[in-house]
Amino acid sequence: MNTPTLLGLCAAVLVGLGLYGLIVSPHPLRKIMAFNVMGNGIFLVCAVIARRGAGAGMGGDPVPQALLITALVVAFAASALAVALVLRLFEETGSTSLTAQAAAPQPAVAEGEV
Amino acid sequence: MTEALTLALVGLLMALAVWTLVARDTFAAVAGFVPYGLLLTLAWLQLRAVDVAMTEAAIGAGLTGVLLIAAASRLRSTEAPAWAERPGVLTRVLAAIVSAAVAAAVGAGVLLLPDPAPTLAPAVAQNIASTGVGNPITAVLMSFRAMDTLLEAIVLLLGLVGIWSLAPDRFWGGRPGPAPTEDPNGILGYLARVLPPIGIVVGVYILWVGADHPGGKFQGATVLAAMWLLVMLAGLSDAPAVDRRWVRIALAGGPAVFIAIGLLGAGVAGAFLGYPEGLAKPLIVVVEAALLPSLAVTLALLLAGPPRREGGGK
Amino acid sequence: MKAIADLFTIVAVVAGAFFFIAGTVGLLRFPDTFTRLHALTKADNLGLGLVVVGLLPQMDGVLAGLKLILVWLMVLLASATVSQLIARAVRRGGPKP
Amino acid sequence: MTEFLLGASAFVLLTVAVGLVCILRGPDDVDRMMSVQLFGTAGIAALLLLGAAIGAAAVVDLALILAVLAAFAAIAFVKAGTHMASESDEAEDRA
Repeated sequence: MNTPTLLGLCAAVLVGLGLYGLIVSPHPLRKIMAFNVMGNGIFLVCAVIARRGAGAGMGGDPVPQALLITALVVAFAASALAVALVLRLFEETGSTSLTAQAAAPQPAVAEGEV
Repeated sequence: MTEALTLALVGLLMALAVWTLVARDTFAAVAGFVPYGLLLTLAWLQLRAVDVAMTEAAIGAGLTGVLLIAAASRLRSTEAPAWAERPGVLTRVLAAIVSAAVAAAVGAGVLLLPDPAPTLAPAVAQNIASTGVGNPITAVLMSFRAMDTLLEAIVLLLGLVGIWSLAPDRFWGGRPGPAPTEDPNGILGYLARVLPPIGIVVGVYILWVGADHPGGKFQGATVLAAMWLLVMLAGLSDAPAVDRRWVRIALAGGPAVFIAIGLLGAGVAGAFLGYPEGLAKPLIVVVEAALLPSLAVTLALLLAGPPRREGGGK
Repeated sequence: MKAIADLFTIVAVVAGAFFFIAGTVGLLRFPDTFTRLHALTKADNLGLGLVVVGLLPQMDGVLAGLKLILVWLMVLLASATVSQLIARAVRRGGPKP
Repeated sequence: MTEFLLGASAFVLLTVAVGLVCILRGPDDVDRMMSVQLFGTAGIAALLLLGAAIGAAAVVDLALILAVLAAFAAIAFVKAGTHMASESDEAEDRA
């Protein structure tokens, strides 16, 4: 079994683990991390495909690799936004619970929130 | 031997991924996430995606770690209640079955990839001369798929707008983060004086070599953003109020230059983001140089979070 | 010449790997935070330093070698700062040692 | 030579990872942070060895980025810790 295949199977496991964590973790920060694990798995599959397309003197197909760079940066921006949302939820309600009864906020200072 | 290294990587990646899921303590899970990013960097390198490895090193192992560690520390008190909300056994079993099925499908997809693999590498190699740059990744990002890169820069801005709009009304347009409390002459202040000059050189250098070797604006901008954050963390300079004009100009400048050159292409070369014959490389360098400060400011402010203080005088 | 350079690399890298083992063992076996910090900062910097020295003959040019040394110096700076910060945070009565 | 460098890379990585996995279980966040720091240094070493093995000259630039950012996770940790200590005692509960 060669390196790209091994890492590709690892990527499959990461996708599964991330999905499981995303569903099961009750804490939103853990959900964000699980989502990142899942995303990394998908990126890894993409990089494996790029590696298999090596040719013309390049170590891998540069088009998927370039898209991966874009993907990593966007994933970071999305994580930052998600973390900011969780922190705001915490400031507002004193909890990070996503269940219905706990999520009724007491808007003490936040009228006109966007 | 390369298989041995790959096996070590795969084993550790999976161990750390499991750890981030099962650890009871969120901070412990986050602490596992930093080495996880580092291992991914090695995995990209094993797949010969050096440019991607650089981005992962800067963003995955650098900024994401800082983001999560800061958040985990502030959310410490919410952990016990969250743990009590854990779904029941049935949900977990079902989730495990679904996840295993998805993982199996992805795994099967990897094993059944077509052979010989489809590739655009020869097409890139054929046309790279027309862009004047030597690094195929940069050629793809800035020329063949320039639209993606432009939209990405704009997505980052939208993300930042999203974060800013989480600010309470009274802090609208104020400064992000807590007021600086660190002693500016402490050890952190020392690091924040010594490291940024070197870091800025490294960041600009990474942008500069990106034309012909692995590197580029995203990686360089991340390093610059980290240096600015270090200065802010050390209390040497306060975070700027987000309604400052220079902040707005710095944020929008890069994408604006990119769009302007794109429109120029629409007029001269017959396509939006098309480069006129012979001018491709200078224009690419101009766009990259304009994007570098914009991306650096955007990334730093993404990490700084929504405004939490009044923006007025010091 | 090549053989001598390769031998030098092997010796230095093996020595570096030894210090990484030492650092790990120290981290696992030493009794409190300050001694663990001591083990950590000595071992990993010597380990990386020896790996860097060992790889110098394998580099393409002088510039690559200088960058390699810069990497080591930056890690030294980071490591020195971090150990100070951690030691101070512990002494200030944060998480107990 | 290539084989040796690859083997050394895997060896360094595994050695430090064993420590990492032990320390991540706790008990203290400080220890977790220290093992993360050790892993960061070892990761740079493993990266340089792998880069030399596969002949990717750009790995030095990559290591440069990692070295510049090496202190950041720990700085974020210490900063967050001091803020917590001044705001409340919640940090003590689980430490």
